[in-house]
Amino acid sequence: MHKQNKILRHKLFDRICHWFVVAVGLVAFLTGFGFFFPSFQWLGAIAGTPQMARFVHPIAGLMMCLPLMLILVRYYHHNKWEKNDLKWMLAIKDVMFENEDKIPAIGHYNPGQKVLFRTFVVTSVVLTVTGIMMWQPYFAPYFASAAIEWAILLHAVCAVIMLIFVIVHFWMATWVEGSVAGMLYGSVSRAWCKKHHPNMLNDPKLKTIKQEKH
Amino acid sequence: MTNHWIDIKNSNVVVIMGGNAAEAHPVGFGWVTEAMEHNNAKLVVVDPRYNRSAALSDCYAPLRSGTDIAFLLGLSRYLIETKQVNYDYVKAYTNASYIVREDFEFNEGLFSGFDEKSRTYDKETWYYELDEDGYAKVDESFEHPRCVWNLLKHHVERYDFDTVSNITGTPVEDYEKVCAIIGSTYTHDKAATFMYALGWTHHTKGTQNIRSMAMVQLLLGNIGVLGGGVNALRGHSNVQGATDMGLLCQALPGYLKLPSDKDTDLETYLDHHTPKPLRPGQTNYWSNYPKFFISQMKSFWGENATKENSFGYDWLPKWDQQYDFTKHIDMMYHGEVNGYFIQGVNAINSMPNRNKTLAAFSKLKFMVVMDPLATETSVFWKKDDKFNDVDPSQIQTQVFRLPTTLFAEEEGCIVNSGRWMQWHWKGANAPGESKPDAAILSGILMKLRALYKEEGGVLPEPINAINWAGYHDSHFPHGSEVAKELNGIDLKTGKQLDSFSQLKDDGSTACGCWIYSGSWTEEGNLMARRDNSDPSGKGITPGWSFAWPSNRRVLYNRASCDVNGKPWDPKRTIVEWKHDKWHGIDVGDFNMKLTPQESAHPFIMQQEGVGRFFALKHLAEGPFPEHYEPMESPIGTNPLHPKVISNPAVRMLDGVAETLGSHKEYPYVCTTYCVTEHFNFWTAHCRLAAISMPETFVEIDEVLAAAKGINSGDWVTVSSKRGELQTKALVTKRLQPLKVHGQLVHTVGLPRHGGYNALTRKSSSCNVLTTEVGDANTQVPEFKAFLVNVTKVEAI
Amino acid sequence: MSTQDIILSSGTSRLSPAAQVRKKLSKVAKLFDATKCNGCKACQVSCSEWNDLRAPIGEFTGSYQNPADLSSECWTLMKFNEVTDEKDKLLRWQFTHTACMHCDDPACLTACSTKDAIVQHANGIVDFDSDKCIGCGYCVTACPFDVPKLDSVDQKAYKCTMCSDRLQVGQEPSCVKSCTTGALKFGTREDMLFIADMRIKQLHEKGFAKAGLYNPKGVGGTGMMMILHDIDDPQSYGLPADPKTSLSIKLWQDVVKPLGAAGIIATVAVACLHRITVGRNIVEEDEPAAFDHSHPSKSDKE
Amino acid sequence: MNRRQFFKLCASSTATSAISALGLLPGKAFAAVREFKLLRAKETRNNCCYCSVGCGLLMYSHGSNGKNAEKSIFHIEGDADHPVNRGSLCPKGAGLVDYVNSPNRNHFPEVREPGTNEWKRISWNEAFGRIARLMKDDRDANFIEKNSDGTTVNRWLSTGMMTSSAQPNEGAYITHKFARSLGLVAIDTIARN
Repeated sequence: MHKQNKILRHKLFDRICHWFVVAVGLVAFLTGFGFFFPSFQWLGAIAGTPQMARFVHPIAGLMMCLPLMLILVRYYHHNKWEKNDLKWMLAIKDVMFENEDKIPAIGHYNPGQKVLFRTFVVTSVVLTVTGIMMWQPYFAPYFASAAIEWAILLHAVCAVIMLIFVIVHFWMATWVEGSVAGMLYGSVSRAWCKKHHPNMLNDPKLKTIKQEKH
Repeated sequence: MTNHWIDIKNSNVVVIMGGNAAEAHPVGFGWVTEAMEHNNAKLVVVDPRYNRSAALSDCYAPLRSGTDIAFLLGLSRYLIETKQVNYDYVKAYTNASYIVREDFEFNEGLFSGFDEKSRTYDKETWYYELDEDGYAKVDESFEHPRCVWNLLKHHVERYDFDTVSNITGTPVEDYEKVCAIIGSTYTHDKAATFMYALGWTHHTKGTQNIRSMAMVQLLLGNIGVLGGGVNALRGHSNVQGATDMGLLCQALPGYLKLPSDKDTDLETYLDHHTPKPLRPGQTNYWSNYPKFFISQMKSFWGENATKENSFGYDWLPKWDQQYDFTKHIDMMYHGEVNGYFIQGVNAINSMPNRNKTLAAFSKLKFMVVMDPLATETSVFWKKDDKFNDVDPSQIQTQVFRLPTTLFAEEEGCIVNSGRWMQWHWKGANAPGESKPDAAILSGILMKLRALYKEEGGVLPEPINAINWAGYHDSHFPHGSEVAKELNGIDLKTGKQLDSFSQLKDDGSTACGCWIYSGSWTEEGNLMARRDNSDPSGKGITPGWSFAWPSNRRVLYNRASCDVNGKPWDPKRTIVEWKHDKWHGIDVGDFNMKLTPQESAHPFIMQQEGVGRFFALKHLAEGPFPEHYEPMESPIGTNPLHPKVISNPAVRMLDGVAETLGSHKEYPYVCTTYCVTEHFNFWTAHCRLAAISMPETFVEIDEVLAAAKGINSGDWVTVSSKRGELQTKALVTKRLQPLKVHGQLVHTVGLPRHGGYNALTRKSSSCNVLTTEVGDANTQVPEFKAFLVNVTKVEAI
Repeated sequence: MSTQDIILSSGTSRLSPAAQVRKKLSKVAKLFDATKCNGCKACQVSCSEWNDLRAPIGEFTGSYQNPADLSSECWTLMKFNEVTDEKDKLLRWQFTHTACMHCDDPACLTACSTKDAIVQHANGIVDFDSDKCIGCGYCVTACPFDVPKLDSVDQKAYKCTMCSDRLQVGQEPSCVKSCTTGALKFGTREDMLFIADMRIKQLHEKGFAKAGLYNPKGVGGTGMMMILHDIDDPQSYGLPADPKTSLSIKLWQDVVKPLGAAGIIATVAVACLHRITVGRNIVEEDEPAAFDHSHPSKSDKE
Repeated sequence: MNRRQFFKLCASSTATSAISALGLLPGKAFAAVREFKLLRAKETRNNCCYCSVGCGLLMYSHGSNGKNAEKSIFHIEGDADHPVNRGSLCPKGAGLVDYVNSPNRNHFPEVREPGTNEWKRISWNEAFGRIARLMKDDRDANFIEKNSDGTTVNRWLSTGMMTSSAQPNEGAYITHKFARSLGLVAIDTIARN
């Protein structure tokens, strides 16, 4: 394959963070999903025993949430709400059905991604806080039963919301081909940008890279 | 117990006083709840503390520790005054009508015959007026001014409600309630039972406490009937058996007496101890004393007991004074004792006055401790912080610690408070090289025999004569062999005896303990019987084990029916004269071949065959009980007779008076007790018990705690004239200050389970504080009413 | 134990109910009569003895109550309360036999995160399967009586089993057998209710006007019922006035779970449908751009 | 290995070893209901050693009662046939198994020599021999054959005995015979206390 100039979308550090979050998030999901739907307890078998799954889950959860929050801090500037965003949202149907000419131009992230961002902010914080409250045997004994009960409920609600948004994230990332590669290798093509995030090209800090291989 | 545990269910009123059945005898207390639920019985609890028995009571009355006699004499007065007396019973079966000698007197707290110098009574005047035949005179009309009834009435007259309340601190309204409930059982169809234990015996007048209650029971006609009785709950599992076996300094098995210096030969001895009847036609069962004694000597010495050597009478040691443990430890303290055997007792924690006991033990040349557990006693020479502050290098005592088996690892019979002789079996081998006590003592005895054979020495005859030949292994007499020996054997036929009525005084029968006769007959081991059927429904299970004497479950049961053999209450029939024959659900406590009229003296062990309001010469401090203050009195006076404050006849060893504190220095009454979770010092070695009550404490009422700034859990110092200890406080509503003789008296409660060599938290035992002054008759030390001070420990 | 003896099981959905063939077995119950209890702790000790539990030896903390609380090594505990009767100012020393209540509608089982870790047997006993327990502690927080406790070593939850091992061979629970005063009774729930009714009438006659049966409806009734001197004041015994499965647990189990499942399934379904119908989203212009050399390479290292 | 030890093992491996170590544990180690532990255990009847109510006990020990099994008691409960306790036991009785198996049981004859600070294990033979020696020396030196009036009294006051009130009657009778044959007067029991 020929060398080509690409546009830097994700820095190495962020990519490492992202894939780390994916990896431990997967562990947290597999070990935690069974708590909510006990019929799927077998998913936790990756930890060895259900007891080990219970032991691993809060650690994996914390290992997921902390880098995730770091990414979120680092990506905050990409996710400020902009003028066009509302128009884009209203044109969501066109987005989904690829009526490209009808989609308002957006920047580094589209409003859908910004919603995802906000959801992750909220859920990761809530999951961390409630998770610590219900963490046996280290922290739970310091909280009242009623508080822990509500924490369990909130934790579940947030976990489900996060899971749904992760599914959407996954769905979109795999649908919009080139996105996964972008997160893997950091760069996307100029055309990809033009199609999906045209305003990104207007960014004065835009960086391009030369790649040996695709 | 005159009755037995199950019989409590037949009671209408249960009085727990001088005991705490719910905590110290919880399963026995189960029969109280049974009576309450199924017999609508009322439970009355009288105790200085609102304890776990009181928690279920219908009526609780507090009293100041050591004032039970005033409480009970007041009750007697109330019964007599309100005519709540079972007159039929009193007339027929008590000595109320007997006439007392003219020179008998009671004045200002003293009975006639007191000798100030020796602090003893000349009891000559404490006797009946006898007629020319040597029988006591009676006045059935109760009119004679010196008949017991009138003396009694006069004696208790002083104990009116206010006087009693002034002494005991019991609020009058509570006292009246108690009196009314107990009084209700004077009718034939109701019975009250009294359950007592160490709360009455652990006093300088313990015997009189119990007598005062027995007098109430006689007034109410409650002895010898179902649901009634005088019921000592007793302490250790075989304390009844140990007493039956005469393990006391002046006793022989079967309540026979160890000869004293006055019993110069066999004939004199038998004469002294074989009583003459005081009324015509009395059974006077002790008239069989020679049969019991000679048979016992045949069991002791075997073939070596012959008529020629007075059946080995001279080999028995004779006593010149009472060598009970208090006396012997005092001798030890003064360097007069060299050796001491301690068998299954944690003496250093149990004896009164720990500091003196420790000093006494340190003067011994040798001590032999036989115990399954590593007790504090066996390591009395070892320093343990402030709990045992000694210097081992200064203690020259050789101490042997010999491991013994415990109940689960041996077979044999133990006797419960209902006199049931229950056989038990071995379930496991003991740890290590442990041996049963019998094997250890036999081992030592065999060594001694060998030494005497080799070297000669002082009087080896009894050591060689004592009958060990009957045991197939002289190093370990088996339980079954000894049990048969205790039952007795006809030496002519070689057959086991059926009953003590077969005993002879000519040396042709051998019997270790006459009251046990019938327990292992030719039929086999009756103690091992396990038929729990109760055909009468009254809780009498004749096929379960064997109850001495003669498998009799309720003692004095002749008193359950009238002179003509008709039961007082048909619902409470034990024995009954019907169709010219005795019938019954229990073995009659009388000769059942006699007619009712001939057998109408139910207390067959007494010379006059009746219950005694007037106790003759049997007790040290008087034929009637009288309220005396504890030796350490919180009020410092006796409101009844200020000149005679405490028990005048109490035995006071030299130097003990100086160890008694005054209420000015030590203002609070301290009482000691057991809690449900622990058994003396044993269960401190049991993990499950240690978990359920890990540490000892002192209970203090809220008023005193507030005055001293003490909160629950704070460390406090409790001190008496004899020592002090630190422990944690439990501030409780269950103790309350009592108004006594114009002042407020506080009681503090100290559980007696402290120890420092077990699984529970290290603590001092309560005998650091207690005094060795004891009951004038039994020498049981005062553990229940002594004076202390309490101070908060600011920093520990 | 046959699964047919289990009528409720944690972590199972309604679609796969536990076997219920033996649902007709009569339920059993323990009846604790506080008016007959003298706080002797026989139940407490025999529980530890039978179940081979040995809590650490603690210290005196100002009360007869030892250990201070239930734990994984103390499944039955006598609680001690000194109460002064308001009316006649009489002191009452109240003892509470504290152990699992064996609720008919057990909050612990509802809250349990793990399949079959908490079961209810056909006889009504709520039992923990320590093999399956993962130690999430949900039961610890959910129990309105504060009964289950996590073990500090193996991190699993433990509580009174009502001696299910004894019950299985036809014996009564160890605590009931040892009870000295008859304050604890054991039998079918019907019988226990009958006995309780008789006893309460007797207590009313004896002057305990407020005596009543503690068998809280909020948890569907309990397999351990209690006769109290004063049914209006269960708090004085350390018992909750109105125990029930908390709202949050109910929301979690009955609302969030189905909604969550629906949400997840719907999202996945929409995604799949979208993918099938809309197809790939490819940037076709990408290929020519491959020859764009206008921007020299730069390090992507930051 | 009992259940508790098993838990402890599980827990320690949780703490110390990797996931795989736990993965090796069998999936169905325990049934939901614990096995009834008394099936076929040797049952012996006895009576409680504490107070005088005399409750009936059932003691369960390891082994079939065969000659090669060292019986040791692992459970004690009330005897339901016993007319007094009808199966019930107080907390002390309910905890008897820990009393029998107390870590503070004595195992061997021991002696503490004068002035020293430790126990020394000795044989029974040595114990009997030394005690008999000490007794004989004291008895020969201090035995009183006649009192001042010339009456034969045959007493030995410089050694005494505090006797047990928990041993069976048979042991107590042997104790009595032992003591009186030697001339001991100062024997007492905790019956007074």
